[in-house]
Order: sequence, then structure tokens, then C-alpha cells
Amino acid sequence: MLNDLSIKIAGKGGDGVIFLGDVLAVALKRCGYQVMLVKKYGAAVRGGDAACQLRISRRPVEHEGTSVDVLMAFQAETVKENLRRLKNDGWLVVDDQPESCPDVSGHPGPVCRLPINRLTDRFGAKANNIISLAFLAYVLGMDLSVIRDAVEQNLTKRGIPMSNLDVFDAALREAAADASPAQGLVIGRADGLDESVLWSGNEAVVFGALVSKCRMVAGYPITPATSTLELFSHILPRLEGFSALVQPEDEMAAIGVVIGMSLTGAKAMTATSGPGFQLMGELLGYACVTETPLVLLNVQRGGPSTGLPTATEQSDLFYTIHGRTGDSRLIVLAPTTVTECFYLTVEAFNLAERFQTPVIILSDQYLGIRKESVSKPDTSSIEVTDRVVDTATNQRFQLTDSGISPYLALGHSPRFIVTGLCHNEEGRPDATPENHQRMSMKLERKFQTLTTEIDHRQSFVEYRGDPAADFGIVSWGSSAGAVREAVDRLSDLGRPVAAAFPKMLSPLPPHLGDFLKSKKRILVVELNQQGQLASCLRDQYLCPTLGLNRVGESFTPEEVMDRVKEVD
Amino acid sequence: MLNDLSIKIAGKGGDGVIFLGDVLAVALKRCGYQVMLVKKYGAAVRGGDAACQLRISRRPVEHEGTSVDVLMAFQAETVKENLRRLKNDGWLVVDDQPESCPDVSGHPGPVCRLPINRLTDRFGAKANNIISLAFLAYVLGMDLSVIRDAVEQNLTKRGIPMSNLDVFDAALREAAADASPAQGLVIGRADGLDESVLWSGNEAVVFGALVSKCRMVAGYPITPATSTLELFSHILPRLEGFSALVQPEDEMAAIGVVIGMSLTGAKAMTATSGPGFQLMGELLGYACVTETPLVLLNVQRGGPSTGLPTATEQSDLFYTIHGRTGDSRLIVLAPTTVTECFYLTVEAFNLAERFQTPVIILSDQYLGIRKESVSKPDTSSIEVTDRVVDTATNQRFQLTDSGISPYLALGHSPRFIVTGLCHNEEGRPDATPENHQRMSMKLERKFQTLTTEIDHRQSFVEYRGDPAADFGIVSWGSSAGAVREAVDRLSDLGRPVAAAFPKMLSPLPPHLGDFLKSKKRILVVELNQQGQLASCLRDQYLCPTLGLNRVGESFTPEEVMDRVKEVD
Amino acid sequence: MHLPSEYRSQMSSVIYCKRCGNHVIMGAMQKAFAQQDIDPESLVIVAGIGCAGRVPFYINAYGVHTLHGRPLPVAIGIKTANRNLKVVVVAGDGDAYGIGGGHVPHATRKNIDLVFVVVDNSVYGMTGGQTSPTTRQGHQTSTTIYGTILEPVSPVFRSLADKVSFVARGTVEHSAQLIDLLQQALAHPGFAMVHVLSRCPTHDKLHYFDENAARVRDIPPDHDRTSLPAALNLCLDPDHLYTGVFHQVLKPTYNDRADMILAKAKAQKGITTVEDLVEQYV
Amino acid sequence: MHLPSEYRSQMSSVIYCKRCGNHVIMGAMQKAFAQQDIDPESLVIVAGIGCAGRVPFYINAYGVHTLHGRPLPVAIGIKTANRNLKVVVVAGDGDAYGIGGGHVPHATRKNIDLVFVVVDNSVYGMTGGQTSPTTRQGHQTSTTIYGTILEPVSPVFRSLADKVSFVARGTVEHSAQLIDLLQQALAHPGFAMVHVLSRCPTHDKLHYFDENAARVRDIPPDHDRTSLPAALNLCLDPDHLYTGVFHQVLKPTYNDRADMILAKAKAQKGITTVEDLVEQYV
Ligand SMILES: Cc1ncc(C[n+]2csc(CCOP(=O)(O)OP(=O)(O)O)c2C)c(N)n1
Ligand SMILES: Cc1ncc(C[n+]2csc(CCOP(=O)(O)OP(=O)(O)O)c2C)c(N)n1
Ligand code: SF4
Ligand code: SF4
Ligand SMILES: [Mg+2]
Ligand SMILES: [Mg+2]
Repeated sequence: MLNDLSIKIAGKGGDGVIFLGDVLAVALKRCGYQVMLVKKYGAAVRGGDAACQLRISRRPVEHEGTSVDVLMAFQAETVKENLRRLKNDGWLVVDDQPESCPDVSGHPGPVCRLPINRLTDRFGAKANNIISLAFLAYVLGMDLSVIRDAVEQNLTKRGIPMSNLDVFDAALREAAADASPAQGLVIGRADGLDESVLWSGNEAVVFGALVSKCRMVAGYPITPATSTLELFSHILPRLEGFSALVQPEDEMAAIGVVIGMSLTGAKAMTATSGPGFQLMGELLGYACVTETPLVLLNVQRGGPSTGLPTATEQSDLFYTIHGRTGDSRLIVLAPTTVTECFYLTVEAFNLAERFQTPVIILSDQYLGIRKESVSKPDTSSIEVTDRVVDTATNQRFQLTDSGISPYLALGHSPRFIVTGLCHNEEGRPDATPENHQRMSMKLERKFQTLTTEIDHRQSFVEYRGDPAADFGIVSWGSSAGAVREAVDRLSDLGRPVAAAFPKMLSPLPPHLGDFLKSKKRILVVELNQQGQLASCLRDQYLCPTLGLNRVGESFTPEEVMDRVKEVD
Repeated sequence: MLNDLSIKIAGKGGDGVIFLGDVLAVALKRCGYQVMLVKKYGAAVRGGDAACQLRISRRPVEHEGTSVDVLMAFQAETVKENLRRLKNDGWLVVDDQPESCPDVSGHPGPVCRLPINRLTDRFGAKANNIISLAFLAYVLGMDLSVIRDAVEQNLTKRGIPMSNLDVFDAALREAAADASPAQGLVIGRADGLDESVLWSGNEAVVFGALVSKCRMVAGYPITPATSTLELFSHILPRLEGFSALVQPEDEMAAIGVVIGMSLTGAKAMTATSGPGFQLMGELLGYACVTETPLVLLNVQRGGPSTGLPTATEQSDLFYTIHGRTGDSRLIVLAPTTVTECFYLTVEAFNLAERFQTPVIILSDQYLGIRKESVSKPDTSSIEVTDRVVDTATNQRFQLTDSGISPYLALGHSPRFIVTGLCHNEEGRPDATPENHQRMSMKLERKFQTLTTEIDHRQSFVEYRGDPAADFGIVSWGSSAGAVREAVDRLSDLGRPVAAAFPKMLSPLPPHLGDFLKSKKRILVVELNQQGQLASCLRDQYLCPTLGLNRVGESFTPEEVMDRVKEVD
Repeated sequence: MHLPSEYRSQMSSVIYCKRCGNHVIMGAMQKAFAQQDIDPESLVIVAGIGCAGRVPFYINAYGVHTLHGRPLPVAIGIKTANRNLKVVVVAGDGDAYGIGGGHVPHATRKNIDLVFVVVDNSVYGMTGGQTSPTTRQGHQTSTTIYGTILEPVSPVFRSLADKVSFVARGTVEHSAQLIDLLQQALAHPGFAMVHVLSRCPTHDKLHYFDENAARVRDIPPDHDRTSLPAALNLCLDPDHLYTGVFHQVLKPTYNDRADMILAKAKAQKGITTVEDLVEQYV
Repeated sequence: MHLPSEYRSQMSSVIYCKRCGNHVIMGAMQKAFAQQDIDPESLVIVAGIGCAGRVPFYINAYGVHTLHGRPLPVAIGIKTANRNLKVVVVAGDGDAYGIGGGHVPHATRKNIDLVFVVVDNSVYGMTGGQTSPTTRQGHQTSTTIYGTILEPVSPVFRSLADKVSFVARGTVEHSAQLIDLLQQALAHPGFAMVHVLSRCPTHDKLHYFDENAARVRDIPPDHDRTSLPAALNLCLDPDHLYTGVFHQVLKPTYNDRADMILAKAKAQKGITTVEDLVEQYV
């Protein structure tokens, strides 16, 4: 069995590249590997380049790989464009017709030319992807029964005729005649590994919500968050009991509906991205001050404004923390892996309940769309905080030491009032300076309570690398992957560094300050121009920071390593 | 002539308190005083308490006065409520009927009981305010012809019958019989002072815009910004040449209209507050990335959410700087006086033109509604940056060293494209990572250019107090008034402190850092809970800060002094 | 049976101006609630921002004072999540047809079961009398002292175009009729819109109503309210300003339709559990 | 005279899918511009976000690609500030009647002089085929695989209720008629709405259009387009789906009315200068 392999498949819109990646990922996961599958879209929405990159390993996969071991490319131009990413000893898998492949004599590694187009001519244009898959599986030396099962399952799920399976078999026979498994690329099969599922970040959030007993969702389509809404709409009505999914006219309505649902005592969530998140700001501020629990997933994309809908970025942190007028705080969680997309969503719901506040999950396009193998969660052992409705008081905003008041729900508690005006303990408008000061301190206390708890439990920060190192890296969200790999590799190279990955970005865990203070230099790695987390760190911990900042596409481990060396 | 006097008039909705204050302020300004008139509304929108406080001085008035020299109050309860604010030797002016005035024997100073209600019975309920005014003017020992002119002018302006002037004269005669001018309160008349105008902060912004040749406005009503829209709507159509005022269906449309106007090459602005500002966020981000010049006045009110429409606050700073998704920057100016409302508006338009960006004027309810005497501007000597339209290129977003590109206008330049998508130099969509990085650095460079200029000119920060002092205070916006007075009084008391008032809050002027570094302790005074400017200072200058933070109503100089003593 | 006074809140004192139309409307609502025997424990008043928007503070029920223009989405969330609640939405003309206008057709096409009371004083009352979407052309307001230049929107006409299942108009000068209309609206299963011609004496001295009083007519008793063309005819009549019920039809409510989907999904794809769904990703 | 090809941009390559209705609409627009001899130097295409929203990239004119739902306010700003520009707004069905629906009645009641082309493919094309405000009831989309439960909005009916001064409907299957309708819209002084039934072959296999092709009829030549009731009749006809011009009346445009205010203010209160105004505060 191999330790680590990365494969890129590159083509055009019609080549079924995404299908290849999906089926291959499932099959390789079932072979016992940890898997990461990253889909890359070209700039154009349709008809542009399409590619996906798959990395498998016996250890957790942190990054899809900057250069690859296997490159399959369908057109002369996609070969050309991607060849620089193929390792010198990597396998190039191309069509055997000269017009589909440029001169690759410069590539020192093995080249595998396959009759993909010839076979496609025989079976029809639509068979293209299934033929390619068969060839690739053969070249990789996979367990063919596993991949065949995966194909069958995929066809069934999408309602595609089983005759395609015959094409697959025919292609395999052809491959056996024409191609030989790649030297050293015999992908075996491991046993005894955890049972795992293959989820995208967005899927993991949906399942996190379902496990948290959220059955009410409202959302408006927006790339790259739409798939959550679609998945909810397919799944929710099939579950026992009552559920509701509303796709309203815009994002203001979406969060308005979520607030209404939550006011009745139901757990509810929405998902959006950049421009949609922006439009939710006013009602989000209303939810903060009316202390309405809700969960909002923001799958960040390239900004500002409409920006780059299909590119990843981490530039909504400022807006997420500060994007509402007035002194308005909420909780911000940032998962760094698909697994965390699942568990932090559960955490988000639990925190929303306990602190009666909106909780934002700050994901991004890279994390939301890519798939990873996730050790199958034992749903019965996951702690879920239920909504507790008080039926005895009408003091919805009662002043307490913790800042947390009794929760009341429409139709279940004594009658009460909710307003975005400054209100008193009963929720009624009261604009006296004393009341305003009192209620604004109460909200502040809630966050102090939370901060103390986090600090006590030393939670919401992952530390990695050598704790004694004087060089510290801080990163968040999906950029953590490249940093983790960089930290490991730097340590292998004899340059130990320490890293911290906060998973709660507001409020920031105080114990992160101890880490920062113990380092001579702090490098903050984040995919934005302004250094948004760095700014929060300086503000809160008064520590000078260095930055690795860029936009456009996700970081590679090499970039992180280079930057460390540069400033070291 | 007196050096300094502060007068409070307190009543209920119907008492014409605002009329009294307005007329008195005009008359006192004409007597040669510097004037500040602050209107205070009760919590309820209608029928609640109404009060105004007037302070006059030979020197600039920084604050309306925590305690007053003269209190006129119309009801037993308003007397009671306000008496604690009357100085021990201050004059209490009340009605002579016992039911209108509680027992005030505890007040050591002079009490002046006047037949207001009796006279009102004679002339009718509506004459109430004019009678009170006559009495008060008499008690103050004012030049009666000046106040009579002011009354006449006010009546003419509001189209109220001149018969009221007869009532005024009758009341004066009655006063001469009944009351005597307050001992030591003989308000004289000074000559040789600058000619000045009496403006509210909102009025000053409107005139700043007019002087800047802004003739296009769109806005949606919202307290406390509405008066700008109303004033523009009355004035604009009377001016020569073309002008346009649009009151559309909501704030998104308002800023959309402003953007459209600006795209044709016209200077345009809007004004709003809290919730409305929130709704403008998405299109404001669009204006940032499309580099569309515009000016937006945000008259801050109590937040978050609908909050306290008639209370002042300084809690929109975070939102103003960071309230848009993505890396999206703009310029934020914060006037501290009505005079600055005027000049910084001109500056706002000039900066918007030069840097092709939205500029936000961060005012607040206290500053926007209160009136101050402003030395009459010499409009001909004010520098105004005109919009310069390039007619030779279509490279609307050309990469330049300064980050500033040629400005093109619809209908005047070669055809070009504007989009909120990430675009290339010609404005066309280009989502390649390289282009995104390039364009995002270009926007960043614009702000570097600006920052360098400010620093070079050492502008946008006002320093006050003893530069050598080791205790520094930083404050912004309308809170600067109380701080200025506190700094002066602390110095009189032998505790010299230094203060800095930044007028540009984003980007922050680098030279402010020299001030901060030279102090042992920094106290940041701002009317919000979170310490929003303090957070920006820590982030940018890495200086520890102390805070004076509160919400509900504006600061008094005494609070600032107390806090200084507390932390000293 | 409940008395109208039981719906009056003792907790906040009413701060409406003298002779404000909102006094009449609140009184009519309380009477209609009583006569329809609405359980105050299951009644939710949802409102926007404005003078009309303050109604929830004065009614003894659950009160949700949302944001300017946003009462409908919040109300939809409430009714979707808990159909046992009786939801009444109160909005000003600015709330309903200015800033909130985009939400209306999407609430109506859902036929969500609630009463939508539009308090149309044809002015922005709360902010001091600026022109509103229903201010008539030529009329002066604080932002249009030279006269409003836009044609007003027509709430009834638009409701008919939006296929609202119950469309009525009343006025604050005809409180008996208003109570009756509100009762019918409360009894109607689905989206019930009641357009109320109100007054803002403080900011609008010469009201629309005064200028049009002579044109006001009850909708004739023989009007076929199930006929959309007949309703359009009444609403387009240039000589009369009709009050009463223009249109009423019965069709499935949003909750009915959502239930159908829940049933259909299970029938088509089978009932499932979260654990089973997870299993599909193994 | 200009040729249609002069309006084709050479700068961005068209990325619409094969057989997408947008190809037909762009072609029709270019021909209509040419036949109306619109000066490309004074033509501004304003659009929202979506597949339809990309039209400005492909037309050789000024192009303003705004935000999802916001083309109308920006277009109003442009036309208010510079009436010499010919403004054409392109919006998808989601853009126009979903997120942007609140702006439409306020653009129409201004009778602002522009052409509003609604590209109605009854689906959210750009984001991958979710249900849109005009998706017909029962139809399956990626977010409604068990069927869309809402009634669709009716663009023509709503336009009539909003008193739009020019209301037409065309389809991408009848390009000659579409060119003619666009020409008439371009020639109309005031708000001209053209509802175009389009297609999204990628995300909507069984299109509204296919199901309703048999119902499509040209509006009869004897239709009195100045009559609102007659237009309503056509639009309510259950048996036919009419294409052509439903309604056209002439009334002052927004620029005309704004000019009146400029004149009236000066007549009533006198012309003034900024300096004189400042003087009033002395
Ligand atoms: C987003 C936003 N914009 C503006 C306002 C200010 N505002 C409060 S009420 C109101 C208009 C009220 O008019 P209407 O809806 O007709 O209600 P009325 O007061 O006349 O009953 C406005 C503009 C606000 N609260 N929120
Ligand atoms: C505020 C906001 N919400 C959501 C989106 C995502 N989005 C882009 S286009 C679109 C819908 C497009 O549908 P339609 O307007 O019908 O145009 P079409 O693509 O069908 O031509 C959506 C939801 C966005 N860009 N901005
Ligand atoms: S301002 Fe007008 S609408 Fe508001 S309470 Fe007063 S009269 Fe009523
Ligand atoms: S997705 Fe649909 S609307 Fe968009 S370009 Fe393709 S066919 Fe046209
Ligand atoms: Mg109103
Ligand atoms: Mg569409």
C-alpha cells in the first residue's frame, strides 16, 4: 500500500472531470486511505477549464499537494498548462492521439498513452468519462472491484442507465491489453481503518445541523453556499417529524424567516456567501440585540462585492465580527477541515442555545466544496444542547450575573415583546440612558461569561509543532491545512516552529495570548489583503505580527515555508 | 458683557421649548457671543419631555455645560427634574402659580416667578412660548431690539401671523412691571466679532456639500439624518443650473441612485443613520471596488439595531471601517464641531474626487442636531476639487504607482465597463488569481498614497493641551468637546495632559503614533461600549489603552476629569 | 369569550398623537379579536417600524417589533414554524410599500395564513411627515414642499395582481366597517390583506381622505368577490373609492402546501433518518 | 446608420451555454439598436447579476453590471443625472422579481425613461437552476425536487397594476417580433417593460415554454393598447398566452416632472445662490 499519492485530472467542462474525481475519491476512501478531493473551476462559469485534484494518504491529508504524482489531462492545452505541476518522476496519462497531447518529451517521468478518444468514438461521446475512469483505475493499479462498485453506485444515484457499466468493463479489457499498471503505483487495500464518510465541507455542515436537531432552514441561492440549501431541500422532508425549508425572495427575507422560526423556539439556520451575508447584516444585528439563537454559515468567496464567486478567500473576518452598526457582538467559529465543519456546526448550535445569540460559521469556498474522508461520527454520543423554554416569567431580558436571561418562545411562554429598540428586562422600549447602559453591559457580560469558559477549558485553539520554538505561526480556516503541512516539513528540515489555529475568532480565546507572548516572532497566514486576523491579534494581545497575505487561490505549504525562511 | 453663561429651558412637547432656544440662540449670536444650542428629547417620540440648553461665551464653546446658570422650567415636574443641574447661585425662572412650581426653597440662588400662565390665559394657549421668550429675554437683560428682530424673522420664516409680535411686546411690558433683570446677568452686546452663522451639524454638512458643488442627492428619511434631506429638498431646486434630489423606496435604492449619478460624472451624496447605513453596505462595497466617488453622511444614533433613534452614540466606527465583505477600504472622516462638519464635508468631497472612493462623514445625533455659531465661511476662498474626466483612454482601472487611475464617466469618455466582479484594467471580469492579486494591491496602494500625504502634511489630527505631558487623551467626534474643556480645566488645576483628536479615522494618520508613543498612559474617550477607536489604535500603533466608555448620552467634561484622576 | 379590553396592554402607555388614525385601528383590532374569540395566548402581532409599527407595544399579545420593512419575512418564519399561532402583521404605508415592498408579493404568493393590516396614512409619520409611496401626486410634504411628483402605488390593485386571496379596504372614519373587515380577515384561511385609509393629523393637515371623502362608497352587496375581473373593475372605477371586501377566494395555504411536500418526499424517496443518510456517504 | 455588429463587443467572449435564450435576446437587442439608430456612444446597458446580467459585457456600449437585484436604482441615478444617455436595463427573473422586486414599482411610478428587459427563464440560471419567482407551480428545480409549491408572479399583470406606460411580452422563439417589441420600447418615452420568455436549456429541461407553446398567441391587431382594462383582459385570459404590446400610454417622464419642480421652486421662492442662503443663517 502507498503512503501518499496525489492525482490531478484536468479537462474542459464536458470531460466529466468532476465525475472522475468523485468516483475515484469514494473508491480510494474505501481502499482504506484518507482522502482529499479538491475541485478547481476555471474563471468562466461554464465551458471553462475544469480540474480536480485528489490526494490520498495513510495519515490525515492536510493539503491536496502542490505538485502531483499522476496527471491525467485530456487536451493538448490542459496538458501544457498542468505539466509544470507534475513531479519529475510523476506519471502523465494522456490520450494516444497526437492532437490531444503536445510534445511531452521534456517530461522525464513515465508517460502513459491511452486510446481514450478511439474508444469514445466507438461508444459515443457521453462514454468519454467512464472510459477515462476505467483507464485511470487500471493505471493506478486499483482494486477493480472497489472502483466498479463505486461507479455502479454513482450511476444509480444519478439515475443513469446501467449500460454504462458495460462500457466500463469493455474499457477495462481494452486497458488490460494496452496499458500496464504504473510502476510503483499499485494502490492496495488496507483493512482495520476507521469507517469513514466522504463529505464536502458544505455537506458536513448540513449533517452537523441535522445532528443538532435543526429542522428549519431558510436560504437564498449563492455560490459557493447553494449546495447546502439544495441538500437540505432534498433531505429534510424525508425525515420523520416536522421540518421546514423556505427559499424566499432574497437574503434579508431568508434571515428574517430564520429569526421568526427561532422566536417560536425552533432551531434554525441559513447559509450564504459574501453579497448575501452583507444583506443579512441588518437583521443579524436585530438577532444579536433580541438575543435570538440562530446559526449562519458564511462560505467565503473572493471579495469585495460580487468579487470572485468561484474563488476561495478569507476576507470576510472583519465584516463578520464588525459588520453591524452599534456595539453588536456575536460568536464566530472557523473550521479548518471538513471534519471540523461537522463538529463545529454542532458546537455552533450548542453555543447559540446557551448564549442566545447568532453564531457564524466562517467557512470558505476551498473548504466548502472540497471533499475529505471524515471518520464516521457516532451521532448518539454527540452532545446536543436543547432549547430550554421558560414558562414562568415574562422577563425575557432579565439582568443576571452571567448576562444570560430566561429564554421565552412565542406560543410557549407568558406573553412578551421583542424589539430592536433599546428595551428593558421585559423587552419593552426604554430609551433612558441608564437602561441603555445597563442592557448594553448585560450583553457584554454574556461574552465575558463565554470567554471565561473557553479560557478555563483551554478550548478552541489547536496547537501544533514544537511548543518551545521561538517562531510562531497563527492561521485560521482552510489556510491551516497548508500551514500544518509546512510546520511538519519544517520540523523535518530541522527548523521547528510552533503553530496555533484558533477555531473561535470572536471572542478570541485568551489563552492564545500565552502562545503569542512566548514567541519572538509571529507570522499570521491568511488569505486576505489586509491581514484581518492579524489586526485582531494586535488589538487584543498587543503583539507585533508578520503576515503572509495574498488573495486569488489557496496557499501551498511551500509558500508558507518560504515565508518562514524569508522572515526568519 | 458676560464671559460665559449657560441656560436651560425645560418643558413638555407643547411648550415651544425648541422655538425659545432657536430664537434665543440667534439673538445671542447677534449680540456677539459664540453660541452652542443643544436640543434634548425625552425617550418618547411625541408628547414627552423637551428641553434645550444654550451656552454662550466669548471663547469657543466646547460643551453646553453640565450645570447651568439659568433654568427656566414650565411644570412642577420639569423644575424638579432639572433643579439638580442648576448652579447654587444660578437663576431659577418659573411660573408664578404654585401648581407650576414645586417648593424650591432649597435652592440658594435667586428665583424669578413670572406670570407666564396668567398671561397665556389672556392671549391664548398658543401664545405660551412667545410670552415665555419675552420674559426670559427680559430676565437675561438682553438687548430687546435684537431679540425682537429675531422673533420677527422666525415668525416670517415659518409663515406665522405677525400679531404674535404684539403679544411679545405686551409680555415685555408686563415683564418690565413684574420682573427685574437678573443680577449680574446683563447680557450686553459685543462689536468687532467675526460675522458668524448659526448652523446645526446637519445644516453645516449640507452647506459643505453645496460649496463643494454637489447638486445631486438621494436619501431616505431616518432620524437623526432626515433634516439634511429636507433641507436639500427645499434648497436645491432654487439654485441656478441643474440639480436632482431623489427620495427613493429605501436606503439600498438611495445609494444605488447616488452611484448611478456619480457614474455620469456628477458629485453626489446621501445621508443616513444606523439601520439605513447598514442597508447601504452592499452597494457601498460596490462603490469601493468600482472606485466610484461619493460622500455618505452617517449621523450616528444609539445602537445596535433600531436602538435609540433620538440618542447620540459613537458606536458605528467598527461598522464604518469594516462593514463590507472582502478587503474593502474607504475613507472615514469625523468632525468634532459644527464648524468641522462644514469644512470636513468639503474635504470629504475633495478626497472622494482625488481618490475615487466613497468617503464617510461620521457625525452623530449630538453634533448633527445641535447648533453652533460658525464663523461665516468665505466660500470663494475654499478649495474645491472638480471631477476630472479622462476622454482619451478606456483603461478605467489602469495600474499606476499611486493606485489612482484615470477617471471615466458615462457619456463623456470612451465606452467602458463597471462591475463588482473582480475586473482587469479595462473593467472587464477577470477572475485569474494574478489579476485579483494585482487589482487588490492597486486599491491598497491608493490608501498608501493617501496615508503618505496625510503624514507629510501632519494633517487630520488636532493636538491640544501640554505636548510634554505624559498623560495622553485621544477622543473623536462630538466627544472631543467635553475632552477639550476637561483638558483646559485640568491644566488650570495644575494637572496638564495632552490630547489628540484624529479627524480621519480610516486610514489613521501615522503621525498620531508619535503622540501615542510619547505618552505613559493613553485614555481613549468615546461613546460606545467596546472601545472602538481604542481597538483601532491598539491594532495600528500597538499601544496599550485605557478607556472611558459609556452609552446613553454625551459625556460631560467632569466625567473626563474624574476618569483622568481615577487612572492617574 | 374575551373582552376587547383584554387585548389592551397595561405595560406601555400609548404615545400616539391626538386624533391619530392608529387609535381607531387599535380599537377596531381589539374588538375584532374579541368578536372572533382569538386566544390572546396564541396571538402574535408582528410589525415594522413607524407609528403603525408600535401597535405590538399596546396590544396584549405576543409582540414582535421587527425592522423597517421586514415584518413579513419574520411573520412567515413564525407561522411556518408554528401554525397554531394566529399572526397579525401591522405595517405602515412606507413599511409595506416602500422599504418592505419587495417582500409583499412573495408573502402573498405563498398564501401564508396571516392578516396583513396596512395602515396607510400616506405619509412617513414617525420620521416627521416625508412623502411616502402612497402620497398623492402634487401633495406637499416635508421633503416635497413643491409637491410630490410621483404617482402613488395602489395597494388594492397591486394585491389583486399579486393574487392575494383576501383583499379588503377600510378607513378610520368607518370603524364599524373596519371591525367587520378585520373579523373577516381573521376568519380567512390564507393571506388576508386589509388596506386601511388612516390619518396622520400631526404631519398631514390636508389628508387624502378629506379630498376624497365624497368618492367613498361601500362595495355593493351584489359584488361577486370571487371574481378577479369584478374586483379589478371596482378598483379601477375612476369615480368611486370603494371600501369593503374586493376579493376573496379559497386556496391552499403555505402550511398546507408544505405538508404536501413532506408527504410527497416520503412517498417518493422513502422516510429516512439522519443515521441512514450518513451511511450513504460511507 | 449603425450595423447590428457595431453593438457587439469584441472584448469579452460570450460564455452562454449552447441554445441559451440569451443568445437570441442579445441578437435581438443589437438589431433593435441598429434599426432605431441608437448612438453607441450614448447607450448604457445596466444589468443585475445572473446569466442575463452578463449582457453588458457583450454589448459594445457603456456597461454597468451592478449587483443582484439593484440595476434599477443605479439606472435611475444615471438617467436622472444625464438624460442624454439611452438607458437599457437587463434583469433576470430572479433579479427583477426576487431580490430586486422592491425597486420595480418605484421605477415604474417614476415613469423614468428607460427600457426594462426582463429575461425570464423561470429559473436561477447562473447559480445552477434553483426555483425562481416565475417558476411554475409543481415544476422541479434543484431546490424543489418534490415540486415548486408557490404560485409564480405575473410580470405583465404586475406591470399593469404598477401603471407602467409601456408593457410588452415577447419570446426567444419569435425573434422577429422580439426585435420589433424592443424597437417600440426604445422609441417609447418613459418606462418601457419588455417581458421576454426565455430558456435555460442547461438547468431547465422541460421549459415553461414547451408546456405552453400551444397557448401562445399574438395580441390581436385591434387591441386598444391605450386601454388598461383591455390589457388586463388579455393578461387574464386563461386560454392564451399573449405576446405583443399589452399597453402603452404617454405621460410625463421623471425628468419632465423633475424639471417642473426646478421651475416651480424658482417661481415660488425665487432663484438663489449658495452665498445668499448662507446669509440667511447670519
Ligand atoms: C432601515 C431604516 N430606514 C429608515 C428608518 C426610519 N424610519 C422609521 S419609521 C419610518 C417611516 C414610517 O412611515 P410608515 O411606514 O408609513 O409608518 P407611519 O409612521 O406613517 O405609521 C422611517 C423611514 C428606519 N427605522 N430603518
Ligand atoms: C445578494 C446576492 N445574492 C445571491 C447572489 C447569487 N446569484 C447570482 S445570480 C443569481 C440568480 C440568477 O437568476 P436570474 O436573476 O433569474 O438570472 P439568470 O441567471 O437566470 O439569467 C443569484 C441568486 C448574488 N450574486 N448576490
Ligand atoms: S405622527 Fe401621525 S401617525 Fe404618528 S402618532 Fe402622530 S398622528 Fe399618528
Ligand atoms: S445556465 Fe441557463 S441561462 Fe445561464 S447561460 Fe446556461 S442556458 Fe443560459
Ligand atoms: Mg405612514
Ligand atoms: Mg432566471
